[in-house]
Amino acid sequence: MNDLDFPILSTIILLPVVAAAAVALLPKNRPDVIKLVGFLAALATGVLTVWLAFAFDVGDAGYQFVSQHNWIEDLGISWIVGVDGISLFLVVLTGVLFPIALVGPKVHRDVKSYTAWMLVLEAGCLGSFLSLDLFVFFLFFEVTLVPMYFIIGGWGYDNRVYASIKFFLYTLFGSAFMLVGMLALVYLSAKGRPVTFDVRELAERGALAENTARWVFLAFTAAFAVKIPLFPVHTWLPDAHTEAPTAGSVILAGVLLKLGTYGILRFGVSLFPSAAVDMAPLLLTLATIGIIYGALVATVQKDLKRLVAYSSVAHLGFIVLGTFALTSQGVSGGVLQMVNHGLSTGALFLLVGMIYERRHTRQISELNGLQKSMPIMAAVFTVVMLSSIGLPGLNGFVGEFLVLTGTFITRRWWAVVATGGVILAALYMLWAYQRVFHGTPTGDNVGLPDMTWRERAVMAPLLVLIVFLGVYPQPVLDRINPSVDSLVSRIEKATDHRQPAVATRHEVDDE
Amino acid sequence: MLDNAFLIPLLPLVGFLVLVAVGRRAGEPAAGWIGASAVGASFLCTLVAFFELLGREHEARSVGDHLFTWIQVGGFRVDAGLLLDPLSITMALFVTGVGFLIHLYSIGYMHGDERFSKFFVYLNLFVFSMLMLILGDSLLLTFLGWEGVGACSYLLISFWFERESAASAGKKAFVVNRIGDFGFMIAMFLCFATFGTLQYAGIIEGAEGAPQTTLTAIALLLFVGACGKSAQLPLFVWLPDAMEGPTPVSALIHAATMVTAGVYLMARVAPVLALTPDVATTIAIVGALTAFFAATVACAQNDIKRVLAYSTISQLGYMFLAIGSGAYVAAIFHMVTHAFFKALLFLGAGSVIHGLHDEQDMKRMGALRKWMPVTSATFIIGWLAIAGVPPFAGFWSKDDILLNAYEKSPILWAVGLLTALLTAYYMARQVFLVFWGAERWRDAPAAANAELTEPEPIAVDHGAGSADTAVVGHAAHAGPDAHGGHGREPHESPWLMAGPLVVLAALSVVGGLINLPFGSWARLEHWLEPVFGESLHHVEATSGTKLTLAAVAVLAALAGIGFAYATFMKAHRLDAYEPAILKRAWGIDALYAAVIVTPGRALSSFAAYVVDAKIIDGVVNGLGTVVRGSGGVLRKVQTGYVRNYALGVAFGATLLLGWVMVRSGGV
Amino acid sequence: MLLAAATKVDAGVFVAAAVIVLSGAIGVVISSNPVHAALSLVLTLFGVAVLFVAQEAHFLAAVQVIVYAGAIVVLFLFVIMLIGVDRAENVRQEPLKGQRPIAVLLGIVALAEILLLSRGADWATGARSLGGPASGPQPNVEKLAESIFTRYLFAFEITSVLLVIAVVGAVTLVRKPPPEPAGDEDDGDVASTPEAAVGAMAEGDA
Amino acid sequence: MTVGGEWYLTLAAALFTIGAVGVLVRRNVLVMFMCVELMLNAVNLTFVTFARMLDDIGGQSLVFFVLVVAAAEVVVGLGIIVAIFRRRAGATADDLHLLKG
Amino acid sequence: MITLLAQSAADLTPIETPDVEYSAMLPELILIGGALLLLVVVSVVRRRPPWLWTAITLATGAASMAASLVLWFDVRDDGPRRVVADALVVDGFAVFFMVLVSVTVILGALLATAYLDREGFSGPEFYVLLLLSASGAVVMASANDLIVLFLGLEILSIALYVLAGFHPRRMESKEAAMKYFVLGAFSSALFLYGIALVYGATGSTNLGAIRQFLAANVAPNSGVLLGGVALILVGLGFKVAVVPFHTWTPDVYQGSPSPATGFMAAAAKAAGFAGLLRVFFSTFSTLRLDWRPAVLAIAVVTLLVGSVLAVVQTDIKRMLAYSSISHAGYVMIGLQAASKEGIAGSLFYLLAYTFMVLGSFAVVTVVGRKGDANHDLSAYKGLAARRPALALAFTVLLLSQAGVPFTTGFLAKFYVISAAVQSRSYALALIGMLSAVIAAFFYLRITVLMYTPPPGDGVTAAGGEGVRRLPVPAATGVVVAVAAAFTVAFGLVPSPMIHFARQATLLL
Repeated sequence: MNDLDFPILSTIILLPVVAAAAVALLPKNRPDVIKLVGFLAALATGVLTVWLAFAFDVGDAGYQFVSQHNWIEDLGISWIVGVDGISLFLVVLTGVLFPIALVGPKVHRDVKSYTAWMLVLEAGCLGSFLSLDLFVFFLFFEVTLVPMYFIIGGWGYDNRVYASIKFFLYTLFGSAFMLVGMLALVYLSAKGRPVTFDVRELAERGALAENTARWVFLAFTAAFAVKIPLFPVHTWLPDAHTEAPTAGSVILAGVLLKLGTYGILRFGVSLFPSAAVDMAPLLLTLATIGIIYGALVATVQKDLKRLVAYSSVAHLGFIVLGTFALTSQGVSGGVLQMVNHGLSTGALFLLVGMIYERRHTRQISELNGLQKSMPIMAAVFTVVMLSSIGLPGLNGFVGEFLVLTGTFITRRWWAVVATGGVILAALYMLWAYQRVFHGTPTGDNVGLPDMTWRERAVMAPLLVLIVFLGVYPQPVLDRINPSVDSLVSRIEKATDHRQPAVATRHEVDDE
Repeated sequence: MLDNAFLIPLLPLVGFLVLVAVGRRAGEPAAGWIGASAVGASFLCTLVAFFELLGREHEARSVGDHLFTWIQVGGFRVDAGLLLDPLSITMALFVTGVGFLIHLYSIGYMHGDERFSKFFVYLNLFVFSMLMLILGDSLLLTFLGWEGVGACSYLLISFWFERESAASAGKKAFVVNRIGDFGFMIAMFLCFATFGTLQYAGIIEGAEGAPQTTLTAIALLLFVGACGKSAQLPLFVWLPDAMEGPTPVSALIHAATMVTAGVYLMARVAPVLALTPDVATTIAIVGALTAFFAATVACAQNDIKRVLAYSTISQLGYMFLAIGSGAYVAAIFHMVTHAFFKALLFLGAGSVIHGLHDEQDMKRMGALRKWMPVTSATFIIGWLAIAGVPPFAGFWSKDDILLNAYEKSPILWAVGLLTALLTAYYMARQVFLVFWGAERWRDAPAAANAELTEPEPIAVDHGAGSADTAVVGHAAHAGPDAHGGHGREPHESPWLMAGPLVVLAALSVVGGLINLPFGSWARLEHWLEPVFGESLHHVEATSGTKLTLAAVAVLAALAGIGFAYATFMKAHRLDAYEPAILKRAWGIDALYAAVIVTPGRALSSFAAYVVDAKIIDGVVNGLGTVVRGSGGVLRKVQTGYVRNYALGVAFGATLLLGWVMVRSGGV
Repeated sequence: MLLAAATKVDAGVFVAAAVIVLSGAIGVVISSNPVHAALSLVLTLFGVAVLFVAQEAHFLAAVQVIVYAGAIVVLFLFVIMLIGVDRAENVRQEPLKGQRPIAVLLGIVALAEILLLSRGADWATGARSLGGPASGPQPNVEKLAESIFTRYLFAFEITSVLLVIAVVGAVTLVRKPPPEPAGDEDDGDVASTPEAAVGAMAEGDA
Repeated sequence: MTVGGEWYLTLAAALFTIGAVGVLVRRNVLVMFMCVELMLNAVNLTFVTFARMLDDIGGQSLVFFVLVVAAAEVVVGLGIIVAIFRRRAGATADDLHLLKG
Repeated sequence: MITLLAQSAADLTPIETPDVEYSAMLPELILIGGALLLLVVVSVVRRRPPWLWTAITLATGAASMAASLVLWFDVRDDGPRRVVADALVVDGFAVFFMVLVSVTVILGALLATAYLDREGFSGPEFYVLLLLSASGAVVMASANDLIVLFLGLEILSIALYVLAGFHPRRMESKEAAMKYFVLGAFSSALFLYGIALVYGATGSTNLGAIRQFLAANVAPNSGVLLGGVALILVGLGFKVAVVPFHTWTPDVYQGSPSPATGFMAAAAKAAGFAGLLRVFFSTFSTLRLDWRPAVLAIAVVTLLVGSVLAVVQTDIKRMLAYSSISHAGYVMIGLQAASKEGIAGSLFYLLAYTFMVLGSFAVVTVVGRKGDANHDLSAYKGLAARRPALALAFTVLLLSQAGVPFTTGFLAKFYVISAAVQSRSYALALIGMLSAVIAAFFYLRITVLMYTPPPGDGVTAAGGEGVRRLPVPAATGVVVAVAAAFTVAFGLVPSPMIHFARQATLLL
């Protein structure tokens, strides 16, 4: 257990909020100052999160840095924050992506509100990942909609209004079920004991009747499935991604979608083990469909961002697949894949944004031969693309492979079909790359400026992480595994689900 | 050396990193030298390691070298570890060796290319990946290299990306390989599920007890992977298109090294194959068919490189035939000799193309032996080697394979023999067309707007890559003046290119020595003994049979050559026996396009524009419409007439009264 | 015994009064001319008064006649004359489609429901004389007064507020609309002339 | 022969519903008010009847308040009508439907 | 003669009137007193600046607020009291609403002052009626007798009829008044008949007495009683505007002067629910099996009809009217739960709602401009560019109504929903949440409008050319600010308010 008296996690959550308030107070006509303040705040938060990863006590499955304060005693709601292997790297990811997203793309208007919203969004995301109180999680989970809604609606492209409202309502629709389910869980499991929203406590109680648990689990799943997004409730994603400004897409893909996968793992699976086991086939099937379907649809997209968006649908499918394989490999791989997808897709959106800033179009048909004038961007794009295809040696592969292995040992055929998605991934990605970067540049595509140093600086950390996680993921896995193992073993205690021996057997020859 | 064998792959990696960092500034030719030296150094390391291994006694000739834990989750654990045993060392030797030569050659060949340094970046990365593939001690590490070389080949094939055809070819190569990888990955899952490990050692020792069906599945799936990488039926389609890449690439990746990875993989898991005879048979049949099929196609190609591409496919077919017949040594043997002479041929072809300023059509060549003596001489050696004329290297290895095939089944042998005849024919055709006959290149239009006449490569996902973009390729590539402007005359290549030719030629001549079928002369066999052990198939045939078979093979080769001679030297019939169907490689590309690509696109479009846009979003937006609609309807109720409103109140009251009446049992 | 006496009434009176009441009510509803409607309303009011008497609510009966028939109906007639809506309303056809049949249907159903709820017979199931007996020697007025000034004291007091509202409301509603304040809103607050208010109250006090 | 309270109550109910229907079917606002008065009278009758049946004076005193309310309502209601129809004589309830939807 | 008089006086038995605890009725008395004071001042004081009325009203509001708070504490210390012969009960519940009504008085007055100046008929009457109507609301909140409840209702309503028709120049205003009046009279007749039936069935109109009666003897067949209950539900349901008794709401909200609408939306709903909750939860608690399903049905249709109809509106006041209907639906959810938690939830909801709706109508008043007619949604296009602060505040209020976290609006919804879930009404809870999704749509639509730059002037050109300046009077600004501040502040720190609400229901 890792306890320090300073409430580091609360600080991490509140820092961006304070910064947002500060930004709101700054004069509108000093965008440079505003940008600086915003960036520094995000950076500071990022540094703290990274520090967290190092200070994190490896091998401890429980929650660390926990701090707890009463908030609404009357309803048994309190402010509990803590981090474990499952949430740790999502927090880090958030901390890393936000400074990049803030400093990366240009903002064409009203820098002030933009920065403020971004910071609020960061707080929301961090809050959702860190809070151990179901209610507080829900609050953050919901509140992230608002800044995102404004960022899409305010700084997005032509069809932004439709996209933003679609995004908002879609998600709200899902959460409607979750709220009811959440309350049902809380009150039904109370059984005379004081009502609490404390996840740890609830996990202990877990005293719902089989059938009830199933319904509540489904209610939770409804919310998360929309957020992930799982086929067939994914159609908000392409629109949101396409219409959102670059930073918006980066955060949306990099962090917000993870709220879904994280939530389904932390609040779906771990609170309702038996229901999760019963429902696994359903979700596995949906995930698999999503993998294939997303890839297929991506192959015929005309808009670069839309293509990436659909690739997200496919990738998130892998995460869900791993989660509901309910094996150490699957779940760990899923968690790792959350981070990987955040990095790769975030990077992809940044690159697309850079292309857009130069060409003012995302239509694949209008782009060609960019590699001629932008070799460096082409190189960077290639690396990111290969990582998103899942090339061994880059981050994408490790997570994907773990997920598939973990799934294969319990759910053979789902894994086999899902592996097909790997082929398709190569297909649409390379196709897009060829269309955009290969060939002889014509028209406006001739003689575009290559990546500026600022842009390179923005991409650099992402590339480093992409390669590092591909070559030496073990430090990360070491922090993820214990929590995952304890989760899986909890499931095995609660149900008749057993993961095969190979999943756990350790060879004796540990050098 | 053995205990820090990691240097072998590390050096090319370092070279890669250095080139990434400073390659552009280093420029030409420094970048080339950096790359070459990196590979050369690694070759030396390999050599040292090889001799150290030789120094040990048989059993101890397998050394593991554990670097660090790559991935570990629960029972799933993969270490970054190297496995040095005779097999891997052999591969590593000729990979680094041939690789080194090709690096040297490339310095000359890529002279004047605007992306000179990048070329070597890729080459080094490739060599690194290839070495990981070979030296990796677990399936996953092999897969790492496997995918790495795939990626590099993608990058290198589409090196002249301005050319649509090149770009498409690169993508096609990657995607088709992925189909193979599908099998590879599933095989790995299955291995983990069965053996709980992906290490070769673990798999091989576990194989004994494992259920037959599982083993069969594993073997088959791995073979699917091999088919992709080694361009066997039905996944061969990418290799001919891969010729879009610069010639050194074709020589290194698509002849000598990468494409043999499949064979290597099969040899690695030989013990498993030994336990699954029917898979072995399948492999043998596929190999034989591929060999024959490719040979027929090769007879009708006009592009100098495409001929060699198909011949490569065909030769790989031989190797699989050997694997299938349990003759792993023969396979490796042929792999090595093939590496020598096929690299030689490709580099020779490159030299020719270079000399003719990027002319690739054999119909526009001829009589080059006067102009390019070194090239022609070495090329002819290569030709004899591949044609299986004794005593050149090819004869011995091919003979070995045919022998084993004969013992597996005479039919396989017959197919192999027929292929040998065809091989001799089409190679002879090529030699005659290129080095003898009239100087057709004179009346050829200027290379600057040369037209490729061979059927255009059909890319997987879209129509034909346009051939005329060869112009671009030329522009991007070294222009004629880059060679010191000796006009339209063909010219011999600089020593930097000629040198490797000579070396390889020498090797093609004496390559056979490493494994002569005379008892103790079978060095390679003894050398590889510990790897394959009892899974190796031993020839029982009497020396009589052996001799007969060898003689028949030689006759077949001579027959092929003779026929070609009759056709092209005597009758000067340039395009005899070239049915269109063969030109189009039995129309298999078209078949795929029709059967897979088109329906696939249709399906995708359906999913995107019907399911997504219409159905799902239809429902979503439909909900909105429903709400608005019902709102519109309910609006009507709000007529603005106060009496209607009163009616509403009264109605509600009546309903409530009705309800309580029901409750109070009033009715 | 007393109660028995109290519940004894003359059937004839009831029937007669009932007929008056209902015919008056019907008259209000169907008579096309508002004046006639008002007069039929008076009829009903009288009928109700009679029924009050029949149930020993003598004082209420008086108030009924005085306040209702005397004041309210007169007020109605006054307004009718004032704004001249006395011309006959065409009750033959109904502009709002379906309004009339539905209304009648609802009326019948509602009535049926009420009667069914009471099963026709048992209405008053409540506790008896919680607010003091209505019967007994004491005169009706005194009993009423007592109950109003004790039990319903607050209600009684609060009605005064109603009357104030009625006055102020009537004043506000019927006074002449003040002239449109000149100038655009943008130039600060439009000084509302005290005169306007004075005038208003002047009317109000009147 | 005696007439029980239920007769009065039934009569009141009938009166009430007639009044209600009147409100619904008449267009002339004044007549609508009169119908409301009918309803209130029905209520009064009900109160008085209950007062007698329960022998409870309270029921009678309630009638007072109803009277007061009725008076106040009528005053304000007529005020509104005057405010509206001073300018548009002869208008009916149906003529006012600016606000709808 | 004199002897005769003495004689007659002698044989009159003196009535010993119950003692009137004026202290317990302070809020009512203060409000009424304020109104009377205004009338006095207007008739005696010579020069009468328009701010005077506002000042007096505010003072009155503040005073009643103070009085209510005092009451709150002595109720908390020595329990609820029944006063004036059981006519009134002063318990936490009542005092809660006293506070609430005082708030609406203060904010309503602030709203009115600038409005009346703008429209040019500033006089005391508006405030008089405001205060009196408020007193009616307070009476309803503390009524312990159906007839008192009815009187309070009438006081509230009749004053509101006048306020609705207060705008002298807008025909809509008159029409609103007429519709409100006709329907109001009609429904109060129903309500009254309901009282009569209950009286007959239980023998009393006193809530306490009724309760005892019901507790004592479960009437063999409570047909008449239930009929009465049903009609009472109709009467109160009309006041709080639940479907199908809501029909007046959109028209009246749209037609009435904006400040009147705001006050009406806040006070009338609060008072109506005060009566509804008390009567049904406390008095008719033994009959829950009968009324809960009815309330459930009403809640469902109210939620759906309210939000669905709001979606198709183009007039902001109408839209807010429908949204207020769906809000009523949420409060009904709390009642349907028929538990202390549910009632507390309803109270909290009303508290949050009061501020949200008053703030919203404050904004509407401002944007309505002179003539109070500029209420088309298009009027809000680009508001953010011209009045960033106003737009932001309105955004907060709208998002809060949409139920976005960290606002009182969210907690209110959460509270009632959780109550519903606690009493196992899952379906209702779900429908509530889903209608919130529908509702979110039209709130968002306005925010979008506000943040889309109006045609012509660039986004950055705040109040630039082509856009008329939009004056925001100080008083109105205060209302908006207070509302937004409350919404956010207690969204972040809800405990005090939740505590308040729970305390209020403690001894119900």
